[in-house]
Amino acid sequence: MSKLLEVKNLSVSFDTYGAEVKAVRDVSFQLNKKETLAIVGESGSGKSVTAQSVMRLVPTPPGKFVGGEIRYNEENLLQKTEKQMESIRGKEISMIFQDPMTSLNPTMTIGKQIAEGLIKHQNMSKKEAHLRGIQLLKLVGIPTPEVRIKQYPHQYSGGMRQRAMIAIALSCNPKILIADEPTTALDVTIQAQILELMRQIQEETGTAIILITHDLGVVANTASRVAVMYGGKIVETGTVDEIFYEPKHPYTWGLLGSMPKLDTEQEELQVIPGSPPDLAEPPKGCPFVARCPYAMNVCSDYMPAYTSVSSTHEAACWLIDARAPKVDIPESAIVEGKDIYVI
Amino acid sequence: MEHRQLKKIDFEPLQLKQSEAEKIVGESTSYWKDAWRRFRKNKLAFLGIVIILLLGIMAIIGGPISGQNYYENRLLEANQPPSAEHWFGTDNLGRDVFARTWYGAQISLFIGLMAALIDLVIGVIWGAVAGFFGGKVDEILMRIADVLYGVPYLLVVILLLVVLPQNLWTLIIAMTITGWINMARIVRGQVIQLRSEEFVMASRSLGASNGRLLVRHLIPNTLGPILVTLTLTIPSAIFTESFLSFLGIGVQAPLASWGTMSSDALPALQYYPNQLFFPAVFICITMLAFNVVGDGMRDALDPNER
Amino acid sequence: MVKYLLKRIGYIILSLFLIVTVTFILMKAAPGGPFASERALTPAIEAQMNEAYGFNDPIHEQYFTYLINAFTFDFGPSFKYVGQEVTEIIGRSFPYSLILGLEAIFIAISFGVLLGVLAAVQHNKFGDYMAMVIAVLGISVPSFIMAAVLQYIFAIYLQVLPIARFESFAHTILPAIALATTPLAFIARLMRSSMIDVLNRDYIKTAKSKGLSERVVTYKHALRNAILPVVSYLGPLVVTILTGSFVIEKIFGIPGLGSEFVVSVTNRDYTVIMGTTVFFSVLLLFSILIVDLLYGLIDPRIKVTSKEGDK
Amino acid sequence: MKWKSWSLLLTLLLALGVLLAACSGDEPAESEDDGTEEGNTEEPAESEDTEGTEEDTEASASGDGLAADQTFDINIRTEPPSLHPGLASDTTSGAVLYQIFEGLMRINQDGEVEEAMAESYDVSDDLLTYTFHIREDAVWSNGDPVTAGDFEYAWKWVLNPDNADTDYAYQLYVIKGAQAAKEEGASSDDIGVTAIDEKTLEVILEQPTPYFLDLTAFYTYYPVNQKVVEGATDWALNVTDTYVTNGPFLIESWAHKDQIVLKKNPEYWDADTVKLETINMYMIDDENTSLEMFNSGELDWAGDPTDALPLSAIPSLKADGSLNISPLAGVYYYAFNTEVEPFNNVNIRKAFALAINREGIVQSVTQREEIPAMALVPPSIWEESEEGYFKDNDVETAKEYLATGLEELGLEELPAISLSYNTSEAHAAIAQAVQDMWRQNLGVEVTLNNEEWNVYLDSMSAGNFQTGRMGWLADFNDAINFIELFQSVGGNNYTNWESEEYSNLIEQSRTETDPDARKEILREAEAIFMEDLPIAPIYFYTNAWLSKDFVKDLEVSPLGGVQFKWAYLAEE
Amino acid sequence: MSYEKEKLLEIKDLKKHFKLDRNSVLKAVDGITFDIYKGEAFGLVGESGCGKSTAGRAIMRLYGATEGKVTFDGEDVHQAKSKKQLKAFNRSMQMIFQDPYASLNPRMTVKDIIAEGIDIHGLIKSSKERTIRVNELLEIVGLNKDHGNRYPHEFSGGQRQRIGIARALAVSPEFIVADEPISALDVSIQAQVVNLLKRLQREHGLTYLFIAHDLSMVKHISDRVGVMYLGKIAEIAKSDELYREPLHPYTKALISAIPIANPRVERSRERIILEGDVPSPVNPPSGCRFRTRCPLAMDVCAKVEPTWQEYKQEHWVACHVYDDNYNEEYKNRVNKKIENLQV
Repeated sequence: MSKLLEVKNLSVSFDTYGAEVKAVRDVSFQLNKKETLAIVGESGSGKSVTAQSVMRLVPTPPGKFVGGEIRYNEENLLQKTEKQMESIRGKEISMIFQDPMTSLNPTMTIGKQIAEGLIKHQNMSKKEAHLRGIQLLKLVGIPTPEVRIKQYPHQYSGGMRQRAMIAIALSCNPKILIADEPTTALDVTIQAQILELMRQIQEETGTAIILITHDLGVVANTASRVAVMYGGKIVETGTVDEIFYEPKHPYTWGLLGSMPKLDTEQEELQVIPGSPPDLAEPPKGCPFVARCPYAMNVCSDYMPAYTSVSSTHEAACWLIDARAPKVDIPESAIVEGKDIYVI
Repeated sequence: MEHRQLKKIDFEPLQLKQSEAEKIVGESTSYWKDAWRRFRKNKLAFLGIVIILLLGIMAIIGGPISGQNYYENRLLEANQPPSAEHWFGTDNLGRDVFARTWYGAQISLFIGLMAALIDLVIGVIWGAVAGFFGGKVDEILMRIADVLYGVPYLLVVILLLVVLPQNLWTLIIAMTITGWINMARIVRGQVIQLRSEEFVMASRSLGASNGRLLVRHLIPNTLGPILVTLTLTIPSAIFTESFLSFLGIGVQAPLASWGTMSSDALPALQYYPNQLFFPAVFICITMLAFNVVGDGMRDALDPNER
Repeated sequence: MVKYLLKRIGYIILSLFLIVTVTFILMKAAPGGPFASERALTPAIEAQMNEAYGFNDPIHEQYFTYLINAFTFDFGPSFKYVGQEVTEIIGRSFPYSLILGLEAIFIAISFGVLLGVLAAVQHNKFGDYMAMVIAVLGISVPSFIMAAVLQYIFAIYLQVLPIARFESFAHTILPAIALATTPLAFIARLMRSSMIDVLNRDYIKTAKSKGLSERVVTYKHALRNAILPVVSYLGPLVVTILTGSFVIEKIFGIPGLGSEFVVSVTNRDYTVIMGTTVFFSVLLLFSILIVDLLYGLIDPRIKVTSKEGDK
Repeated sequence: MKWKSWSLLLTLLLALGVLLAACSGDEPAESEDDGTEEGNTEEPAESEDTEGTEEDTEASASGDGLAADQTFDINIRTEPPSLHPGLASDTTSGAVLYQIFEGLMRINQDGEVEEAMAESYDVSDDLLTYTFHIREDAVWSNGDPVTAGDFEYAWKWVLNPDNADTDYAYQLYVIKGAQAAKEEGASSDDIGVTAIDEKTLEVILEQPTPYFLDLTAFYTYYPVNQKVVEGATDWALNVTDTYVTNGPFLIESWAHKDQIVLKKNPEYWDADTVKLETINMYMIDDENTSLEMFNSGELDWAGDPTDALPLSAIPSLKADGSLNISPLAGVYYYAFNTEVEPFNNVNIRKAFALAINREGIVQSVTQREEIPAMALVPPSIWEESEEGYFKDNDVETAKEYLATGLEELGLEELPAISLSYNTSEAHAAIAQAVQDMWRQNLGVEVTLNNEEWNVYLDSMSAGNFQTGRMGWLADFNDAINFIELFQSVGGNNYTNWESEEYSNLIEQSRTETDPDARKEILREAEAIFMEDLPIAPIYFYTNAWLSKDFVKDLEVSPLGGVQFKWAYLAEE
Repeated sequence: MSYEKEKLLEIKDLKKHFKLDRNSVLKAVDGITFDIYKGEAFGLVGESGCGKSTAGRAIMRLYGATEGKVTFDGEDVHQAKSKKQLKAFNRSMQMIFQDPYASLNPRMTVKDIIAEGIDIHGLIKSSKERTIRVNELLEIVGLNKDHGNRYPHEFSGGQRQRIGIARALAVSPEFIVADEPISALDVSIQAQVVNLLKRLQREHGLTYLFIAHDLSMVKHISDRVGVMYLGKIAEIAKSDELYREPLHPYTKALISAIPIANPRVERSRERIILEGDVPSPVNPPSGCRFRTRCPLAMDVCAKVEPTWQEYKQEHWVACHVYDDNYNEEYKNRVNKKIENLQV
């Protein structure tokens, strides 16, 4: 397993009206070649900021990098100049965004938007870039790409726009693709199309993917490893199976439990009471303490350390501490290895 | 992370009240309170408000405190530079420019306020009715507005001013004759947008009458844009009046607005710059103040900003 | 598209009809005849004049002839400038206003956009504040004061530019600047806020994520989108500039359409008033229409919504 | 980042500069277009070139202190409404026509009537028939001789009822049968103008008119070239081949609303006297701008009679001694509406008239050294008028009159009085000053009411005023021009005041041939008028102007005209 | 789950068309027929733009129906004339909205928002009573009673949604249209709201029309589910049955497209991925609306609109595949295709 990208102790804050919102606090993870790392969390958990930090797309100000490093190719991206970053963005690391309706420039043809990166990074001529653009559109499954390439985004449907975004992101064969909630704004049937497309593309190109999502279904479908974020921190990381079948953190339990199951008749869904912490004044200890049914006195004062459960699995929870009372995974959070309605 | 020695008690379950999780900290802030807080943060806009208030106060007390009046001619003391007696100097009839400046402020501000008020009344009613009832009513009202909007504003103002007796009210009416359309459009747009907002639908589904919808839901929520528009109408009316004054059809003597004062003093620019300087500077300051206040208000009242 | 155009032209015609009628009514209602002069006319001569100019016809007949005249753009001769045809007057004065207006529009747009972009790119930094100070000042100073100050500084004090009249390019600089100041400032503010807005859009992030440089992102992606509100302001801009010329032409002694209008109004030169009013209105209404069409050209989204039906 | 945006600004500026430079290249072509549009082949703006070529000839020809460049720049404010002598009825048109046409007589530098187109004239003993002998060398600019027929044609054209816009036809009414022809449908053959032969013109008057010769210098009396003009209705609209003149200057180009260029007329009979080669008449409406242009040397003359000086500039201009002032035969007054209370009472009128501090107004408001008017006829016509009939600013007497008046009216105190004037900076200033004087001296509240000129005239005619500002400038240099204003109600008499005695005196004066006796009669009439005071005279006008030191012999007449015939530019 | 089979609501051939301009009509709802029984939760699913929200609003009388009939408790909702009648409907039918940020008037306090229905219908006599009632409602939805004096923007999404529920409950309705009440919420919050809705149904004997695009949630909360596509209902069945034995090819595709939060299942699952996007409701396809994307499309589908038939007991479907009117050979071919689709 070879490391492609390593994020170490990243902290990012935003200055807003009168307060400093600590959106990402001391986050570390790594991305290996050819894998799909899913970062899961609710809105406000800091997952998007983390992703944008890797691209250095966090607007500064109001954002600021408080600490940590992002290592790519043995170099800290946070120390690169803007100019140096430009040669990394799009070429080494590229990104697709949540809303395909707003992430394409409405006044520029799709062809031009694809060509830009090619011209910049691959020194292609306009003509070459155009031809490559047609290829790319074909690759992402857009019918009649010769016609479509000359069209404007508003002439595309939502699904097609996301395909076009993927074409743009893939145009320079990046090593890493960051997909920030790529299917959230799409309908289920279109979501299936896009996820399928991403899987295919990964198979063909071997691009490592960071998938940001809040949907555990999508994670189960696509990811090889998972990082669960809560309150600006990663609370648990592991392979997809470890997270789904042997989760260690009560938040992960809660997440899994609150998903309705198609296979069982539950009267009640598992609830995580309350709402996420205010990151302008984050809790001193574990961010989940206020909503954790297993919270202990220590949790409110001290942030639990990351504890390895296996070589690939870590969690930050005091429950793992030997001194803590033994707590089993609640039944609601148990994901059985099969599902009855498979069509 | 330095830990103190963790004890057994640290691993006892934390006593958390259920309600704790639902706790909302901080004092309750209404929209207006919040907007005001944000507005105050904008130092420039706050300064603008202070300036407007000062101008308003001076417009009322400015004349009296100088001990001069705005109308008394002292032909022998004409065209004096600022002095201890005449703080801003005197004009060509020997009248005190300081007193006249504040008298002009009264007229200018009055014109601005009246123009804004008329815009407000006609524009809000027209726009709200069109937007709220929609359909044919909207169609007819907005077509009328469209056609009127096509009428070149200043042409009509000038024509009207020449035709009607020249007095302050004519001026105000002429200036507002098509000025309200902008307000009507803004209000209509807002109302249409709000009408399909879920909270209005919710109220409708509760059986709220049209009156209730308008009073409780639509109008309070359009107030922000209305206020902003008003804030910007006032300076533009003052501005237009000065424009008309220059063409000789603004406020007529013996009334004096900043516009007439500065256009009267314009020829004297080289000789008695003080006569132009004071009214002109106050026009600028007023424009500036209202503009920054308008901008500040727009920012403070913009729901997207929160 | 054709339907839209027809609809718009329909409104224009309706507006024009309204303007034409209102002007007629106002002129008829107006106290003070066109023949009033320092030396009172003998009643017999005045009667002859009224007859010659058709003032003795019944009012509806006058209105009707007037409507036809307005429609065919034939307003007859000026009352004041004996024998000069209104069309001729407009024909000779309009080029001045046009040149001046175009220059002013050019100045207003180029510098306004530039200032706005600068401010947006430097958002909340020194450049922003500087640009906005200029912009707010531009909005705050009435154009006649601006014109006088410009004359004073450049023509009288520095003596680098002529004071007035319209003889060479150098003559047009000061009036064009004076005319452009207010719209320039307005455009700068408009541009700034729309640019700030656009720079926060997702597609700017997309462009950045492609590795495009700040400059390319700003000028290729952001500018085109941010300039759209400015384009839609062009209609009102034309109005501001044309009506602004009332004052500027007077101060700078330029025989343009604006000064023609103002003079005709004070002269009660009915035919010229009506001619200039109708011409101004047509000009304004159509330039707004053209601007709107232009807007459709620049913003690809608008074109297609009007011819629905693609997949 | 920062420097990038600034460098961008610079590049854009440069680009703009290039663009502007490109534009300026096109610019002359633009104005050339304007030139040709006006039907003129020569480019006015290129006058400097012409100067260059003429330099030698000019210098050698005179060489006596004349500047090489005899180009005179003046502002005439507005477009002349008509350059047709028969249609013109305003000072601006007059200012141009005086230079390019010439009547039978001309008012010379000294204000005297002298022969112009007419070489000589004979007057019959009954003072009713004038026979003019036209110069042999009087020719039109196209070379045609000026004939008696041209005069007859021109005058009769004006008196033809079919020709509208002839506002000043009444100027010709002293001629026998003129009014009848114009207004009562009498035959034009009965008009007392006959071309006896090519060069002899006989004019028969209605009654003896001592100022008739003065009148013949007025533009309504100018001839037109019948040959060219007959049938061409719009000959005077633009400068074309049909625009044929007979004055000291030719009109070279007329860019409407912009500029008129006059050139010396080489065909003029007295061409030797004419020194100026070119006169550029600009039309700049803004008095301030024109003053600035004078200061920067773009104009050689600023102010009256063709332009006006900004009021506020006058004190400093006076202070630095550059202001020239000459009398103007005109009176500025407030007319009382003698039909409505309280001004139907003569004592009230007197009170108001006396309570005005004319000296103060003249000194501080108008500031052109106008003469306070306590009489009707200007001192440039009657020297006695400098004295006047009452004392200026006689507050005490005014108060007495007021008391008497109030008693007569049976009033305790006066209600608020409305003072009307037409929109203008100067009128407003004077009105405000008077308002304050009446307030202070008589304790009367005065409301100001201003209207735009055309409206104002209507209101005045309709009698919708209590007291309103008016003015009168002489058409010709005779007291009767002022006195007959108030002979009957209507016309220019807005006061509704009439007096049989007054009227009789005027009629009496018309037949009186002895000048001194005539003056006595008219003085008597004036005295009656001043006793009744239907108006409160304020001041007698003056001309106030600036001229460059090198401008010589430019004649500003007390009648408000200006003649360039004798003017020249001296070497600096 | 048992409920009395008493029809509370009958929807018959309901149509709602929006006129866009002179010659284009958006057929948002184009003839839907179904009943809702007293005490049940009826789920309405479909992708965005299928008309499900419009249907809900038309049923609520928020939109006047273009055609068709809605009968509530035996009375025609759209025919109601008198103010009294209208008010009665308004009291017995309530609605919960999608966007917790847009559905509460930002200028009103929570107390006033909740009490609005009470005020309109004059349900209380004194302000003291009003406060008591509001506090009661706040408590029902799990909010603190001192939250009453605060403004909506001070609440989190989940809390706001609960305020919306309290507002609907204030007039003690019998029937509630829940228009995507949870789609804007985070997973952990969704569970809170869903549980609350279920609890209220139990405790107050409410009937729901639950509109959503999230099939798993719909299945969880509903007794019966209707699937909408382009303004028409494709299939209605009991929720278990619908998931177990979907009939309509669209339902099948929809169910198959839901990613399941179970990696192993996801890995082994074959899904039907629909081609293309949903056509515009302005110009819907002829015949069966789904035919353009249907893997089973036949010639007849373009020509004839499938009939709405009760294929099994209480299982309605509109699809030619279940129509006996086409030839045997075709049937076989299709059956084969269907088999292929089942894994």
